[in-house]
Amino acid sequence: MVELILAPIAEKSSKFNHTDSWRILKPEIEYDKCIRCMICWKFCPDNAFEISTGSSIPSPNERTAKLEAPVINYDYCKGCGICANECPEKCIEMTVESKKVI
Amino acid sequence: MQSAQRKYNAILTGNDAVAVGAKLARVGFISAYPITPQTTIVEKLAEMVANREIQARYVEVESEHSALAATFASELAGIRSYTATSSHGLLYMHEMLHWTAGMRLPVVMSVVNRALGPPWNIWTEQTDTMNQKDTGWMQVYCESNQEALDTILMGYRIAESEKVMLPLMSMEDAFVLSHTSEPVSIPDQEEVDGFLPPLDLKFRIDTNNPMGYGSYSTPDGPFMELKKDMIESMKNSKNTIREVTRNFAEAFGRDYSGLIEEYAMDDADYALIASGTLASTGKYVVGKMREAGRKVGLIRLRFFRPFPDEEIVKATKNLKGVGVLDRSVSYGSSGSIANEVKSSLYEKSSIPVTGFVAGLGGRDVRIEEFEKMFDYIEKGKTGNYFIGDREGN
Amino acid sequence: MPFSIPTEEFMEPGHTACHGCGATLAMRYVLKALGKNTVVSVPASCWAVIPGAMPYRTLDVPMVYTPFAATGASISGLREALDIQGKEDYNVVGFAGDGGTADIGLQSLSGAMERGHNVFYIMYDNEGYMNTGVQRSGSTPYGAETTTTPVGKERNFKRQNKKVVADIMMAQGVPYVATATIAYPEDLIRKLDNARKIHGPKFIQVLATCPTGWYYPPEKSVEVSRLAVQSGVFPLYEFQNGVLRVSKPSKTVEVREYLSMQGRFSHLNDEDIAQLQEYVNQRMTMLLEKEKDTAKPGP
Amino acid sequence: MFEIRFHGRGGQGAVTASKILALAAFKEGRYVISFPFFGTERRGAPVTAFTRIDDDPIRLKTQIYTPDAVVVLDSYVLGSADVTGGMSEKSYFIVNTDRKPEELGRNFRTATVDAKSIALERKLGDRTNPIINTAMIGAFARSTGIVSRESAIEAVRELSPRKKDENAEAAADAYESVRLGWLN
Repeated sequence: MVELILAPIAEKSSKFNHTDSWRILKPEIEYDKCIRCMICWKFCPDNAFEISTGSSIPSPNERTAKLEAPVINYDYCKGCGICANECPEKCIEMTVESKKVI
Repeated sequence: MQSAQRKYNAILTGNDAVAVGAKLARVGFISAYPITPQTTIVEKLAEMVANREIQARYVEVESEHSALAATFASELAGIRSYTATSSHGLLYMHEMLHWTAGMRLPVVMSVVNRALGPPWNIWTEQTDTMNQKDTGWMQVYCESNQEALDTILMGYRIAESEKVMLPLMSMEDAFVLSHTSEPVSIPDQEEVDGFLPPLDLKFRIDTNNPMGYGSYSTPDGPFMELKKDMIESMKNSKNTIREVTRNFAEAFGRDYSGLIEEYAMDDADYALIASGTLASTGKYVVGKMREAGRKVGLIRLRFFRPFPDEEIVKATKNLKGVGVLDRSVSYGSSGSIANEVKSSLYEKSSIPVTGFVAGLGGRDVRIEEFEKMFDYIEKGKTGNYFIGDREGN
Repeated sequence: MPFSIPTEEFMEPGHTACHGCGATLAMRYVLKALGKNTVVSVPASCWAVIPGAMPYRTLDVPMVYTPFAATGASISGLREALDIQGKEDYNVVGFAGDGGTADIGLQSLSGAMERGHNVFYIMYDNEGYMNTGVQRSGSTPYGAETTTTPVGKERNFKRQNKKVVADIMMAQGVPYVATATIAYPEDLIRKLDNARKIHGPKFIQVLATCPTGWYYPPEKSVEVSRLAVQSGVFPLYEFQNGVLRVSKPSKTVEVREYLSMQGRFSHLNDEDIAQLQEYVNQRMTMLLEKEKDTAKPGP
Repeated sequence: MFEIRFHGRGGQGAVTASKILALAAFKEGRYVISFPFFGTERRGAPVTAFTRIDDDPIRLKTQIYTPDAVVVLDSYVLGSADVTGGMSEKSYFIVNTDRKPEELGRNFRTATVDAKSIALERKLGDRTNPIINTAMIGAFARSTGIVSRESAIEAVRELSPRKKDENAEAAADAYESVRLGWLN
């Protein structure tokens, strides 16, 4: 059997690399104010937003309840705060990361 | 009297022979930047592409760095790729040499050995490629136009071997080979196709299998292991080289005997180690000296990387003295080949080694100078000598 | 429909970009526009590090790492080699920073564009050598403090205006040239859609804001990027087959407002700011004149 | 081994002449090598080229220092000491000139041929740049007998990029008209 050579190739998806430990401030969405404009999702450099169609998420009204909602995957969110800064409804709050234990 | 016409079917310059070699290897991608004395190789290939004698893309880049960058990328996309350069052009490629080897891409490149300035000098010298000995490329120094052609064919097969996967550069001495016409046997395309199967790069770029090619590694990442694998592959390539040259001899009847070639070595007491066309002239001188009853021989170094240390030890075993001829300079040390030979012999042999540096900047190394070198070797003069300068050495 | 840009992602989470990285958003949008059948070539730059160390990759498309000066040449080789194999439908993209484009890679870029390969070249412009710790590049604007143009007693900030590579590409006659920023992803994606209709070289310079090197809080990345356009510091334009179209921002602000958000300009006095405002005005006038010129029917 | 050195000026075809001669000898089953001393010279500057012919494979790759024949394409280069360097009295000295061999002295086996007139007669080149290298091959063949008239003409025809017939005729003319000094 020929032993194949080792080439410097990276194959493993970075999704196996969690970056939650980078976070100092944690964004939290107040869903009852969220109009589902998805601007937070659009501007997230970390791809930490998932698009949820779950109906259990609180919503300001019936129209928005039918729309997809942004859900933060805290495994990846580094807490940069762009989402909170860009949110037109100001419904994302940057809170002090509570799980942090030093 | 032998008939040269029975053995050969064309008269070609070294550069034309190399271009024919690339054509027969069915290279699919060529990218190059002109530099004397390499230019006629790429001119010839451009002409072949223009006349559809070869199914290849030719990209006329704006620098040598780009020539090898484009070649590297094309090879990574799975196409057998080729480039050629010389001297300062090779130096300008230096970064890409490491990159191509590190990416384990079996590119074959022709290099016409030419001196480095200043002062500008277009004539032959091996300092340009000796400077690249640590880049992970195999290095072959050719002595004839036939070998220059054949080495392109053998080169791809060696480089593309799954046990090797390292690039290879094949050298011609500027003008003395590149622009010299000699009889050459051009093999049939079908025979070449039988010898050299198409490239099948296992990790070629494929959007269905997204990967990061090159990436980066921390000290704790696989960096050292990757380098170790290159070192091992380079070492193991010796077996592949021996095997491929043997297969080539079986297929085409021309035997290059592996990493070194021994000439008149059977009962020799003294020998000179040389490479390129100096080895060719050296053989002529050895022949004359043999006629005069002197028991001398010549070891022609074909491969400088991987370095044929075992072969050198074996070939010099029964000698009383050996000389090493370098057509290159390493400031503050001895000749590059001489250093490697001494290192190979260390603890394995007590034979005296004489180092010679000659023929810099294309200065002709004449018959009398070869005789002088053999005189030095026979007298057991160790150390390093500069031969053929105006101070009468 | 709340989604103004494609929802499909070709950049995975878990990468190692800085907080609020504009360059990362640029890649995310470019791949959304071009899709799965794309090969990206990246030289030494932030993006050579963003995917993470081996064994990680962060893109769902092949990404070729190349030496610093080699982006243009590498996409040339990739394009031709893929075409030979009948893979004309692959998008080949060079994705290089401003150092790798305006400085060390300019020769290779210019060659690739001149030869006319069917490729995209995206310059993500964070206005300095940010990966090596914020040094000045040819694309750093006048007035910026960097670690190689530090402000001490001498007020040694960058004294030269930004080398705008997109303008050079226009002058070279590249069939498609555009500028974009990460604040307007819809605009960037629309431009890439226009660009892909052209068989030939396409160059897009994307201003990629950098909180680390520009000294502003990371949450302001998109805001700063938006102000770059509104202040006229980074005009958006599209140059297609010899015709230039300059976007007029719906809202305009003074250059001072853009500068005041960033620590790298904090040492500038009123005179410096006035000088910059003047430069920005002149450049906008120049672009609008060129727009008028190119709109004329040809001979 | 027979060693030939060509002297001419850039643009006169000394390098091509060395190749044509190699081909002619190769056609007769001999081993050959031909090479220029390649300078950075431009058109008009002195040029040297070399051919070796042997019955055995040729390994010697130095320049030629003791030529068996020297072919001079341009009598203007005669003043240079390099031209006759290393020649012996047995060496052939084949010169393109309208002068008689004895006018060039009796140190070597000297032959002269008016290649310029031949070239102009065959409409090869013009008065300032007559193409004389093919005629010199004919003169060489007759003078030395190293290659036959037929091989020389065939090789000329093969390697002439244009006016193949005219070049072949020029070689034949020179073969006939070359004046062999040692026969006088």
